[in-house]
Amino acid sequence: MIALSDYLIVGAILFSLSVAGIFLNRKNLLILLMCVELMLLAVNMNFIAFSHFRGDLAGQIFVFFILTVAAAEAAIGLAILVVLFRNRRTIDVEELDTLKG
Amino acid sequence: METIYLAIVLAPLLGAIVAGLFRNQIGRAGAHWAAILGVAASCLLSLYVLKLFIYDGQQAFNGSVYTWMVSDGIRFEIGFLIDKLTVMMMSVVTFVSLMVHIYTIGYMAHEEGYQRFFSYIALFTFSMLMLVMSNNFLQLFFGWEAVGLVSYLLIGFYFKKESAIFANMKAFLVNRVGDFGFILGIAAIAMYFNSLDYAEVFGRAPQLKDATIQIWGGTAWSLMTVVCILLFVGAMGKSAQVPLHVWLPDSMEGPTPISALIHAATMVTAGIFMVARMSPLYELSETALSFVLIIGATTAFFTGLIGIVQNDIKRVVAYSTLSQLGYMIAALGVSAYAAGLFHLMTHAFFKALLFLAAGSVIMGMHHDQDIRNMGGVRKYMPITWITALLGSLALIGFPGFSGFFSKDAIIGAIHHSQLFGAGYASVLVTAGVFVTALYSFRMFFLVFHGEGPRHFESHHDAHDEHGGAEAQEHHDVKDEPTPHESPWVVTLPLILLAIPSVVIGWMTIQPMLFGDWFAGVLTVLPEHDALGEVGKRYHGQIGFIQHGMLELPFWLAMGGLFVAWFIYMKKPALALEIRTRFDWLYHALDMKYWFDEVYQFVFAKGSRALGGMLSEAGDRFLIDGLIVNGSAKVVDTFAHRVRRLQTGYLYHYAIAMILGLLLLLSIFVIA
Amino acid sequence: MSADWPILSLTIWLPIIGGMLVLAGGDKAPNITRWLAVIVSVATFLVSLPLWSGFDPATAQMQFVERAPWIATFHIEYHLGVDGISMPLILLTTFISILVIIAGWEVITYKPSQYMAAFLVMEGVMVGVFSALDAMLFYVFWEAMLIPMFLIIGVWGGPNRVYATIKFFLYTFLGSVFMLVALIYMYFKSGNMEILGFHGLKLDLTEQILIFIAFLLAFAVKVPMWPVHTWLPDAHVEAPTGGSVILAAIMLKIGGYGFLRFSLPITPDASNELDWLIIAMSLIAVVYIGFVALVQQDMKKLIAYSSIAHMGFVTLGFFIVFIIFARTDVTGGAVLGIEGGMVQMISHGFISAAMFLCVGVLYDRMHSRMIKDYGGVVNSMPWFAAFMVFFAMSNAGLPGTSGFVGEFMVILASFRADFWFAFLAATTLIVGAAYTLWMVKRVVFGEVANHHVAELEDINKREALVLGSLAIAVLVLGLWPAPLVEVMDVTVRNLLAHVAVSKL
Amino acid sequence: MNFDITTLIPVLPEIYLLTLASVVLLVDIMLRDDQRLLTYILAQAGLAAGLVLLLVLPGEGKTVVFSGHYVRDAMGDVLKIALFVTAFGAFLYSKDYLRARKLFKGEFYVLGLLALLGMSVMISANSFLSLYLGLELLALSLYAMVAFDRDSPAGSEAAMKYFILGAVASGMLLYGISMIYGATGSLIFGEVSKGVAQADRLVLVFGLVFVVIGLAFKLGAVPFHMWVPDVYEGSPTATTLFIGSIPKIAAFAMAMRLLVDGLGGLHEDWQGMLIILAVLSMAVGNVFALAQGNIKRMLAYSTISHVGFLMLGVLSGTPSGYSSAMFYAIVYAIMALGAFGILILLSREGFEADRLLDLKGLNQRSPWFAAMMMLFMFSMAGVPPTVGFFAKLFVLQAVVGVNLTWLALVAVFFSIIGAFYYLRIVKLMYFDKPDSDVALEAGWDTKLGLSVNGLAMLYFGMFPASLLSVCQVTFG
Amino acid sequence: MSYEKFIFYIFAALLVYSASMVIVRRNPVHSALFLVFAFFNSAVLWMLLEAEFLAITLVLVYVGAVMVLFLFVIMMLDIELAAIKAGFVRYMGVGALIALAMLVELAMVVGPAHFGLDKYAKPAATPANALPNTEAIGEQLYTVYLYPFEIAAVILLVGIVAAIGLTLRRRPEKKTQNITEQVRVKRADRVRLVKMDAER
Repeated sequence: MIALSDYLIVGAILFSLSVAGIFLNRKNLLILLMCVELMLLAVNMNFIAFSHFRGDLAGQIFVFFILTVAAAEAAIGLAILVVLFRNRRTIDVEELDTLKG
Repeated sequence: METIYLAIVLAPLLGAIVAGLFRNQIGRAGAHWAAILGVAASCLLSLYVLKLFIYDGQQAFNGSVYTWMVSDGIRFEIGFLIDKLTVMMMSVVTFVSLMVHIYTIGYMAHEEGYQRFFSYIALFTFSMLMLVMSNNFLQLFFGWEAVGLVSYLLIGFYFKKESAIFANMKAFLVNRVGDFGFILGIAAIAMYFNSLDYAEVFGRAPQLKDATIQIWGGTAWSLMTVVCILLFVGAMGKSAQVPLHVWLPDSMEGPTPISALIHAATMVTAGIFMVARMSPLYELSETALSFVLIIGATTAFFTGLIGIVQNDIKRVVAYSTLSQLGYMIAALGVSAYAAGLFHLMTHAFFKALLFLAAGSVIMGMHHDQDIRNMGGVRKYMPITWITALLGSLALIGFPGFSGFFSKDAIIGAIHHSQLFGAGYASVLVTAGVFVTALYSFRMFFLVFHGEGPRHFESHHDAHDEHGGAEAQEHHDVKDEPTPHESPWVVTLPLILLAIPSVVIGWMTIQPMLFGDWFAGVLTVLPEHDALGEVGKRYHGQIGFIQHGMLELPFWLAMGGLFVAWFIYMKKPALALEIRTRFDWLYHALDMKYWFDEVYQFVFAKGSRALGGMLSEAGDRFLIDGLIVNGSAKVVDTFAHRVRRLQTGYLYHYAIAMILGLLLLLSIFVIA
Repeated sequence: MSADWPILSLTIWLPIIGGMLVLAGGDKAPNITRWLAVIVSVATFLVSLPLWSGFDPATAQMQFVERAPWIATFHIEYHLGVDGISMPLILLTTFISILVIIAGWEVITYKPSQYMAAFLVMEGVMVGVFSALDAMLFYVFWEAMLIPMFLIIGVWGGPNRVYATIKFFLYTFLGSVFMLVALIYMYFKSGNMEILGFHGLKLDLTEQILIFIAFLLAFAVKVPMWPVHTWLPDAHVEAPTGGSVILAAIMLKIGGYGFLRFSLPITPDASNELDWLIIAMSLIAVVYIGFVALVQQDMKKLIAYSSIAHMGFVTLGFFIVFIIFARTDVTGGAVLGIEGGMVQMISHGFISAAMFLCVGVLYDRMHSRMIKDYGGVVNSMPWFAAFMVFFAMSNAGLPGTSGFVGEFMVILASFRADFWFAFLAATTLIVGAAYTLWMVKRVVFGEVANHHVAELEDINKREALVLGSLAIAVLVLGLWPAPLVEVMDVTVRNLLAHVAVSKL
Repeated sequence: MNFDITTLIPVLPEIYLLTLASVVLLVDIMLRDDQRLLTYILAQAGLAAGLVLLLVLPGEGKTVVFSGHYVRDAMGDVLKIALFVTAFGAFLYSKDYLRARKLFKGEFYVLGLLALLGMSVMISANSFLSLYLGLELLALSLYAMVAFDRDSPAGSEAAMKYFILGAVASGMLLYGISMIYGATGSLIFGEVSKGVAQADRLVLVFGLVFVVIGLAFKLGAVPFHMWVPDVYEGSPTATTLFIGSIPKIAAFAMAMRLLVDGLGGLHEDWQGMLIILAVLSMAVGNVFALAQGNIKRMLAYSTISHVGFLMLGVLSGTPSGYSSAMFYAIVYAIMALGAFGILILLSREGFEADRLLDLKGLNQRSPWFAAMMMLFMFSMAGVPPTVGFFAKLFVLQAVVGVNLTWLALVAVFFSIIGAFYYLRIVKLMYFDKPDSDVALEAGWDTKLGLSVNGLAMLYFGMFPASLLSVCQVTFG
Repeated sequence: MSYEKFIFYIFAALLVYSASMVIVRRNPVHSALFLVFAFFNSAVLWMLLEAEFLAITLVLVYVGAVMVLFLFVIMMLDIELAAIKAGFVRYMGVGALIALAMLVELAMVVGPAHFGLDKYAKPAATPANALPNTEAIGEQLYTVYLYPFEIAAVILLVGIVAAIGLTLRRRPEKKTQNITEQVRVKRADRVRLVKMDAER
């Protein structure tokens, strides 16, 4: 049978991939936003798996809220991206370094 | 009686305060009257007390005036011990002081700072009285330092003169070296006796005769030796004994009256007084006595030699003073305390006289002090001449004069002593008699006799020679072409001092040396009683003189006199010849055995170099530079370096977070 | 004994509130500001006088005690009181503060209200330090002192003031924070912040040593002891005259006071263990610093270094007690050492204040502190020269002035501990005289060095008042120290009796 | 399930805030640009009224409503009051700044109020879910506020960084929550803490690490602090003011709810983690701050170091530690508010005063403001008699109380380094000559606000018990 | 291999593949599409976990709305694709290492040792009479989770306010005619007569 650990490992892989994506990507902010979505997907996977194996609905409901929040988050993130692009004419991560030190 | 004692002390103080603080209100005359009245009152009262002691059998007084402080069970008192020793000192001090006060009116008549001067010397009288009248070590130290302070102020009286303000600092610092030992000695006494009161300390001293103190490692030193030597270091400073003698010649930068009062008659003898006072302690340590003896004898002879080559009239007298102080100290070393004190007294009179006479000559010479510029002054200044002659005779110990008695007693005592170093001392002090006569009459002849005064013939040469302490050069030679006798305020003290210089020895040798004047005041153990040996052959003044005239010292003195006459009067060219022949000796004497140079190099330069090194290498470089600013700099540089870690790149920020996560996971989950 | 009036609180808060008033008054009418400041300081001094007159020297108990809860949950209290050790220091504070205010009268033209206010506030805070019996209250006052001093040096100081004041602040801060941790530690041991409670606290040797080191850091910096002294010359040189005076006369004493109030009674065994360290540092201060002072070119720096050397006597006097205890062949001496240190603190308060004021008098006229710019000052300023020489002499420890008393007592006491301690300490007689008199020689005596010196005006009445009152204080204390020693005697004995008992 | 209207009473603050935000939003839409002041007045009046509401709202002990998602307790009440007060101050100080640079828009207040609501939700959260939602509500509002000056490249850059990192951090938080949920089977704190005892310890600690990271990010603890300086610097000062002060209160509440209410059983573990984070924060914060020339950035690093201190209180794990941390959080919020308040006054007339040098000679330009700024700086440095000292003292006391004296020593050591850069500001204000003689302009309201704010540093410094007892009551 | 297992591995593999593609593809459009694919795959896995409602929602909300938004923004922003992803490889090694380390640490905990079937047995099959997943969620959402639900609503409001506030601009340079004003114009609005002194 498929064990809980299988799902969690899938979640862990997704999580690691998304993290890798965030620091490997040096050019495109959009990809970063997508990685964030991927990370949330990994988390959701965990919640749903737990929810299923524990027979408790709370996890699923948490996921519902995560999805909601993620949607709002995406909206704001993209809005900021747009503002940034308007100001800087770029969404290159490597050029996002005027604030430092 | 207590009131009288207090009055004796406070009258000069009052005079000093009035003359000092209200100098502008009372004017010059007011100032000298205030000071003189104060000192005169003190002098008269002292003489009255002396009379009481001599004729009325007055008992010694030992009482406290007030409690300075009580700490840790030790009472620190201010109080008086008036016994015959004290009374003798009081009388001498106040009398000489009074003379000097009067003399000053004439000597300082045209000087700036007239009131200041009177204030200082009155203050000095007060301090000196406090010193001699003390009944404890604390007050002794008070007076000790206070006379040092006034000495400092007076040497630097001409504060515009670089040499004067150098000399006063030097004097103070060298004295401080002595005080350094002195205070350690006091500390030792406080430690072992738990008291600073003379009576208590002396009373318990015999119990601690064999006490030891550990100073270095496990070696046990005799406590009494340590204490006495430490105290004597103080005396060496104050009484200008080798090697701490270097300040006294320089102190001649001060006005002549104070040279007479402070640097000849009174203050410099404080060391002798102190050692005599401490005789119950010194008697317990032969080592210390030997030390004292050797130092004293060394000073007596070798500083006298220097006096022969000096050309500054005051310096000659100053070296003579050093030499005579050496005699006194040497006397103390052989436990002939009475002889030391006796010489102290006679010396106070004749040396004050000589200084004042020298001052009178200096006035006459318009403040030229170089004896080579003098000569033939006798005809212009007869009173000065005669008094100076009397003083000089007293100094060389011409039979019948006061100096004869005291000096012979000392030489005799040393001769009879069994102490370690007595032989060495005996030779030196005997030879010293010749030296004394030589330099005294060299000066006397050069100043008063022969051609001259040369100053008024070629005064321009006067300034290029060494020791030319040209105090006031504002005079114009052409206005007053010849020397002149000094006014009566100057000559009167000369005369008044000449009298005791001649007769005091005759009058007092009996009670002071061989009588019971000092009974109960000075302690001499039988085995040390060298003076007693002398006393065995004492049969009245006449007999003493007769006996003295058969002894070597007398002939040496006469020889010195003759040689002086021969070289400086008869064959002046001989002087130059001798000088060239014994050039190395002359050079050594002229350079005063290079003490000043060595001190200057080792202590003055050395300590400044050390200070500079500690300041630069220690404070600035090591502590401030390396540790304080260094650490600040390191932090700052570090901060500026590491801030670059905040690169501004998102992915680096993310990596930091991931690494943080991995770190925490590794520590708390995996491990 | 409890006084009817909260005298200590008044002495603390009167100047602080007065300072606030002065500050609020602003600089529009500077003379009113100055008068107000003087009135406040004089009033404070008067208020503090009953501390002396009403003091009972026969008891070692705290007197004039005031006690109120402050931070009740942590048992931190507003607890004030004085004993024979702190009372003289409080009076010294209130006395010197008046002089400082007067000394800054016409010299300070830039924002005088802030200047006066800073000094008044500092006065109150310093009194607070001396009278606090709650460790936290003590610490608050202790640190609060830094702020006004920081500003005084920084705002009214010399050209290098920023470096100096930041160095001063950080040095002191560095020292004190570790003390804070030690206090907190002891709080948990004893359950409250009572200093007197700490005295009786049982601590094992390791604890004691650590606490001792924490205290040492704090107090050694403040005193300052070699090698953490280098802030002092800088701070002194850059500070305005008043700042130097307060710094030397009072702030340094707080370090010494701390040793007596904290280090010795709280960690007697650690003090015993580590007394060699303190003694070594003290003796180095006396000798090393003496030589360093000798070569200073700047008068204030020279006096600053001399302060360090003199404070070396204080710490020496405090820490020889254990060696004296340990010696079987010596009776007494410990009391002498501690009382000597105390007298030295008070006396140094007067003398260093006077010396800095003297330099201030010159600086106000010439705007230079360098010795080489002077020479022959006596010719144009005879009265000033008289004061200067007098204070220099007292600085050199001349008997009859207060400078002698403390040094004398400490030398006597240290002789009982070890000959060489006394030997090294006594070198100050020579070295101290050397650097002081050499400075006097170069500054006061000699030919008039230049036309600036020739044009100097002698001290005015205000300056004469300030210097004169200090001179009187120095003389009185030098000629009759008995009353001062008397008030502290019982307290010191009690302290020693406590210190002599091991806590282990 | 019956619904009782009285269960809403504890939630009134949140309801009120939401209503206020909505009203402000609606009213603002109908206003012309020149009437915008009305929005401001409305928001401020609303906050004031809300404060009154909080003060009069009855409440004893602990009330849990909404099926365990919401808790009302004394800590929450106090923190919310602090929240309202600081928010009032933040709006007050930033008004003139916003007007001067044409940012005076209703959205600022709406977003601000919604952020406030988010914080309020966090403070009262009693489940992972409501905590997460409150956190997101706060975070999203802040992202928008950072980018609020749409024409500022720095602002949008800061917002972007903040957003990405924030999203990653909440992803991690969620991952941790999922683990804890998996281990204990509940989202409600009370039940979680019961479940901790039976659950797999390793899994719990594993989850805890992620949760702590989420928390550390919000607090700005090293190494999860990288956003802080960039965001502080890049944001318009009005936003920096807001972010720099108020959310610390919420972050503290988050720490308390998560670590104490929820995972109190894992105290040993999170204590260790917090020690590492605290030490790193104090070190990095203080050292980096030294090298800054931009005052906003400097204050950002200073915040990081303060967070280190705050965590010391939490990690001690005792009631007195919690109350000291709470004291610290509140005091810090007020301090930072004041410091930024002075800063915001400096940057007027079209130039952004964010360099340290802009403070030069402030004492000559405006002595009163300089004095206030000095109070803030000394308070931040922890010098008595300012309240900042007591904040540090209580925290140190808590740490020493649990035998972590070495930690206290480390803390004070770094605070010495910290003192230097605060002093530098005082130095600039007092010891240096100003470049211009123009006094700072401020309306009476700002002036009054800053004065009260500054003197509060002193008042609470002299009478810390007044505030401390409030904090202590909440932890019994 | 059971049917369920087969499905799980297939879709899990696809999920991981598409997720990797999201981060390695150069073209953001491709990434977005792979992300969509990943969502589909995980929806399938969620189905396996009997979370039908969420699986559907994921597809509807994410694929339908959020990803479209992404694509929209990608199109809207004029991005030069050429430079994108240059330098990616350079950091690949370190990045992969860190990611791998992390995966290992995660896997050590979430692996079978703690979450195997022995620890968490397969839950019993849902009884037939139980509420359907969607209904169950719905019921809980409006009762037990009422408070979070409201908050979530506010979050959406913030999303709206923020997005509008950040991106909506009234462009001052935009030129439009106002007919009414043009009609109402008077002479005085356009011409002004000014009297001036003659030039000297």
